[in-house]
Amino acid sequence: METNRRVFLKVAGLATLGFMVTKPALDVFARGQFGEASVGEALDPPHEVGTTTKWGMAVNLTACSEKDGCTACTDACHDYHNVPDIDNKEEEIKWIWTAPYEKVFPEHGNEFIEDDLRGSEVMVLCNHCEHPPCIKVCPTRATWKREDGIVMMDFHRCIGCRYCMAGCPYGARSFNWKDPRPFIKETNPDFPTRTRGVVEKCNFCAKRLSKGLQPACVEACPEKALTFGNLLDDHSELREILATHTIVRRLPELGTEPNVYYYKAD
Amino acid sequence: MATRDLHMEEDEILFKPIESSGKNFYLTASILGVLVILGVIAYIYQYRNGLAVTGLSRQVFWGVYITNFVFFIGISHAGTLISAILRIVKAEWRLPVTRAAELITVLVLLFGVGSIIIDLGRPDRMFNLVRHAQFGSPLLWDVTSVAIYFTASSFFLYIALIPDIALLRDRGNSPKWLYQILSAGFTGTAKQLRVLDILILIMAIAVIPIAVSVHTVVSFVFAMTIQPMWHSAIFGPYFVVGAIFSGVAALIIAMYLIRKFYNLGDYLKHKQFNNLGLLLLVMACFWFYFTLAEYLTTFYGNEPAQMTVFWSKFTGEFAPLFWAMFIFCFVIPFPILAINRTRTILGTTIASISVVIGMWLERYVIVVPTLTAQRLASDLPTYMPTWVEWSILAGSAAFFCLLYVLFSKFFPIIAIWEIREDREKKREEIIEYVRERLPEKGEELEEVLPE
Amino acid sequence: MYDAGKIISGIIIFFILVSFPIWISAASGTIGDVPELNLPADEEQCVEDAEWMRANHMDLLIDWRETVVREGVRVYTASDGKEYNMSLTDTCLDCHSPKAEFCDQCHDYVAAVPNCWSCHVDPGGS
Amino acid sequence: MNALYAFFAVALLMLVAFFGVWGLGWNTLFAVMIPYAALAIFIIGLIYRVVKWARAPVPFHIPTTCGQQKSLPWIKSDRIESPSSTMGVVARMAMEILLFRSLFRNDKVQLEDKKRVTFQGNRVLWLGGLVFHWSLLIILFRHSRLFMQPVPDFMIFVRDIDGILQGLIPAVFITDIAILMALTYLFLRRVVFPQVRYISLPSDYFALFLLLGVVILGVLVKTAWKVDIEGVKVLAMGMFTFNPVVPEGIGPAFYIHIFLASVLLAYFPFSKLMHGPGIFLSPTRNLINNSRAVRHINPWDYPVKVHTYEEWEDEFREAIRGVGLPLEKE
Repeated sequence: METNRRVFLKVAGLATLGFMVTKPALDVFARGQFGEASVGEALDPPHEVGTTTKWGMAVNLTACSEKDGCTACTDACHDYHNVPDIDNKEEEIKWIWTAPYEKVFPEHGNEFIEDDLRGSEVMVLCNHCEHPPCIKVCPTRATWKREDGIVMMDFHRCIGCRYCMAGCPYGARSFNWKDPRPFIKETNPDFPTRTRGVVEKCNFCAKRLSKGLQPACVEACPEKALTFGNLLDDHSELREILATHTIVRRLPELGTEPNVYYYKAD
Repeated sequence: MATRDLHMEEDEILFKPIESSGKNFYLTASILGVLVILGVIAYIYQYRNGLAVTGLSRQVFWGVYITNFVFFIGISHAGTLISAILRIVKAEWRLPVTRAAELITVLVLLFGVGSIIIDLGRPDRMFNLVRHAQFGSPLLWDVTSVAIYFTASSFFLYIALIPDIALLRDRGNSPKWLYQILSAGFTGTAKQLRVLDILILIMAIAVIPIAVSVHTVVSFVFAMTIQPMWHSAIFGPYFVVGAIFSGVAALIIAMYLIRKFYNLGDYLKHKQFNNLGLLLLVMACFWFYFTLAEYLTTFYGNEPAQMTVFWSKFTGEFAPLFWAMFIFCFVIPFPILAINRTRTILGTTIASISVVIGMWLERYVIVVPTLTAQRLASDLPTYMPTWVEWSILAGSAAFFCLLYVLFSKFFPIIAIWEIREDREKKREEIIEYVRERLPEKGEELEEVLPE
Repeated sequence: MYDAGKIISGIIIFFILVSFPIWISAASGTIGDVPELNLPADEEQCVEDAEWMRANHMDLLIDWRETVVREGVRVYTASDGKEYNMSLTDTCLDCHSPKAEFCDQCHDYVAAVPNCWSCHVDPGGS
Repeated sequence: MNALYAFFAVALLMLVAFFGVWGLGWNTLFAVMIPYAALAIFIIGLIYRVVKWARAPVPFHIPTTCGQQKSLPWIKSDRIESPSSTMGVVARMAMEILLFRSLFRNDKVQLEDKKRVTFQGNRVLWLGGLVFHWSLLIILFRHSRLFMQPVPDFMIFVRDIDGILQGLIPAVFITDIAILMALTYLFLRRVVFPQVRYISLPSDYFALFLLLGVVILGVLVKTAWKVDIEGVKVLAMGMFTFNPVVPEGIGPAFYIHIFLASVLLAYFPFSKLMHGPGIFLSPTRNLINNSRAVRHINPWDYPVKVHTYEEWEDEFREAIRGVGLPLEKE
C-alpha cells in the first residue's frame, strides 16, 4: 500500500531538516527523474540541471542601444515575474534595468571613448557569477548556485537580513521594503509574487527554462540583442558569438566571473 | 559623604538601594518606561508596515539598526573583558567595579542581538538561522559567538553574585523566594567558597578569548564583503579596540551614576575613576592609531571605489559626522584624560560621555557611507533615519538603562562579599606585617583594628 | 445541601464556560454548516488518493516546494505511476480553482491558516 | 508494581480501541457512542460528587492561614493570606487555583550536619504541576477550534503564540513539549523517590498514564500519522446537532486518542482528578478568617436540652440540705 514516493517524501522531509549527508543521494535521484520527462519545446541543448550545462547570456551593446528608450526586455521580465512597479528610487525593485555605460563598466570610463557608447544606456541584470559573493554570505542558504550556473533565490527561506545585497557588488538585488502586491498592475498567476521583507533578483527565468522556453527578456528583445545558451556547449550560438567578438564582463577585477557577457557587433 | 567610615557596620549603605526606593527611582523608571513603550510602538508599527517605514532604501539598506548592533555589542566589552582581565591580574581596585561592568555586558548583548532581529525583513522566519544554518556566512559566526558570549558572561555574572544573594536571603530581604531560588543553597562553607573561586577563575580566563572573538566576528560581517572601505584586514582588531574603548566609557558613566544616586562615594573613589580613565586614555590612543592606519592606507592606495567613500567622509556628505566622531572620540577625551588635573571623577565621566557619542558615530560612519557609495551606484543616495529608527534607538537604550536600574534594585551593584573578603585579608596582612617587625605591637593592633 | 445557591451557580457557570464553543456556534447560526468543496468534474482522482491528500497535502506541497525550488526537479511520479508537474498554480489549481471554493472552505472551517497565498496567485481568484 | 498495574490497564484500553477500530471496524462506537457516554457520565458524575460534598456540613470555621489575622487596627494584617473579607478569599482562591500558592510553599526540612534544621524551597513539584495544568488548559483551548464555528481570532492568536517554535520544528507546540516533560517528571517523581513511591497507588499512576497516552497520541496524529482535520471537525460539530458523521480513512491512532480521552472524562468524577472541583470546596481555603470577630455556629447544631447546675440545685434543694451538703444558693 505504502508507495516508494511516500517513503521518499519522508526522506526528503528529513533532508530538509538539515541532514546534509543524504543530499548527494537525493541529487542523483533528482537528476534521474529530470532527464525522463522534458515537456514543451526543447531548447538546444536539452535543458538538464547538471554539470553539462552552464547558462550564460551575451548582450549586443550596439543592437541594444539602437532603439533608445526601449524597455521591451524589462517589461517582459517584470510582467512575467510579477515585479512590482514602485516609482521611487529608494524602494524600487528591478530584475533588469539600464544604467549609463560609464557606470556599468567603470574601468572603461576613460576620458575619451567611442562616441556610440558614451552615455548610452546598457541593459544590466544579475550576472549569475561563477563565484557569486552573495551566496557566500547568506546565513540561511536562501540564495545558492544551482549546478546549471543559475544563482537562485528561495523566497520561502529568506529572512530579509540583506547581507546578500552587501555581498553583491553589482547592485543586482532588491529588497521588498513594503508589500509588493499593490504595485503589481497585472498579476501573472504562473509566477508567485513576493512578500514584504524578502530579497529578490533575476533567476534567468528558471521556470521558463524548465518548460524549454527562452528567458522572457531574450524572447522579447525586438533587436535580438540578447543571446542565451549553454556555455559548456561548444556549438551553441552563444559560444559562437563569444568566440568571434571582443567581449567584456562587469568588474572583472573582483574575480566574480560573471556569466553575462557584453560585446559590440561589427 | 557624611561618614568617612569604610568599616560601617555590614556595609549597610550597599543594601539601601534594595531596601528602599525613593522618588528619584520611580521618576527615572517611569521616564525610561515611557521611552521603552515608544520603542515598542515604533517596532509594532514597523512590523506591520514593513521596513519601508525606516529611512533605509535600495542602496543604503543597513542603517541605524546595524549601527546599534555593532555599537551595543561593542559596549558589551566593558564588562566581562575588563573585569576578567582585572581579576586575573589581581588589581584590587577593581573590586567595587566588577559587577557594574559585568552587568553592562549581559544586558547590552540582548540589545545587540535584538537590533539584528529588528533589522530583519522577516523576523517571523528568524529560526531559519538555526534550521538552515549556513556556516559559511559571517552572520552565523556572529550568532554563534554572541550566543556563547552571552551564556558565558551571564554565568560569570551569576556565580559572582551567589554569595551576595545568600547574604540577602539570610538578611530576610524580600522577595524571599527569589533569593531562596537563586542562592542555590550557598551557605558560605569553605568548600563552597573554594569551588566558587575556581569557577570564577575559569570563567574569567574563558571569557577573554570569547570576548575578543565576538567583536572580531562582528567586524567580519563587513570585512568579508568586497564593498569599498569595508573589505579591510584591519577591521578585526580595529573593532575590538573600539569596543573596549566604548565599553570602558560606558562603565565609567554607569559608575558615576551609581556613585551619585546611591551615595557610594566611599566605594567608588577617585582611584577607580583615575585608573579606568588611564585605560580609556590608552584606548583613545589605540583608536587614533588604528583610525589613522585605516584611512592613510586607503588614501595612498587611491583606489577609485574606496576614494569615493573616503572623500564622502572627509569632505563630502558625511564630513560633519566624520569630524564630529573624531572630535568626540579623540579631541575632547584625550586632553581631559591626559592631564592629571582634569582626570577627576567628573572629568573622566565627561570624557566618557564624549567617547560613547563618538563611538556610536564611528559605527554609523563605518556602516552608512560605504553603502551610499557602492561601486556601481548610479547616483549617491542619502540616508536619513526616520522617527521609527530614532524611537527604537531611544527605546533600546532606555530599556537597557531600565533593566540596569531594576537589577540594582534587587541585587547589590557592588560585590559586597568580595569587598568584605578583601578587607579581612588586608587586616590580616597588616597585622602580620606589624607582627613581623614589632612583635609586641601585633596583639595591640589586633584589638584596635575592627573585625 | 449547604450553600445551595453558591454550589448550583458554580456548577452552572462551569458548564456554561465549558460549553462556550457551542453557544458561540449556535449564536452565529453556523453550527450545522459543513464545508462544501467544488470538486473537478472531469478528474477521477487527485495526484494521490483523496483520503491521503486530505490528511497529508501540506507535506506533499512542502516537498514539492523544496524539490522544485531547491533541486530544480519538476516532475512528480505519483504512487500509481502517473507523472505530474510539481506546481501549485499549474497543477493543483488547474482542478481546484478558484481556491475559495476548495482550499478556503476547509481551511476557514478548521482555522488553519496557510501562508501559500501571500505569494502564490490563484488564477481563478479575484 | 503499582505502576505496572496502571500501565497494563492503559495499554489494555489502547489495545481495545485499536482492535475495535482496526479489527472490528466499530468506528461509530469509538467515535460517537463512547464519547457521548463519557460526556454523560462526566456531567452526571461531576454534579453528583459536588452535590454530595455540598451536603456534608462544615462543622468548624477552620481556614488554614499563614498571615496575620485582622485584629487591632494598628496591627498590620495580611489581607490575602489571612482574608478578612470575601474579596480577600477570592484573591486567595485565585492565587491557589491559578498559581498553586500552597504548593509553592512546599519547603523541604533538612537536618544539616546533624546540628541545625534548615528549610529549603522545594519548588520542582510546584513547577511541574503548574506547567502541566497550564499546558493542559492551553491545549484544551486549542482544541476548542474543533468545537466552534466560526473560530474567533483570539483562539488563532493563542495557537500562533504557542506554535512560535514551528519556525524551527514543524507542527510542534510549546505546550506539547511542556506537558510531556511535566507528565514525565510527575511520573518519575513517583518512581524515583522511595517515600513517594510508597504512598503511590495504581490509581495515581493510572491517571498519569492515561494523560500521557492521550498527549502522545495527540502529538502523533498531528505529526506522524496525520489526520483529516476537516473530517474530525465535522464529526465534533455533528455531535452537538446529534447528527455525527464518522469520517472515513482515519487511522486507529485518532480513535485511540479520543477513546483514552473519553475514558479520562468518564473516570474523572470517580477519582482523585476531582481535586479540580474540590479545591473550590475546601473549607480550609474558602472561608474568611474572622473567627475571632464573628461567632460561628455549627450549622447542624440542634437545640441541646441543657440542665444547668442551678436548675439541678433547685430541683434537689431540699434533699441536699437534708443531708447537710453545702448549697450555692440558700
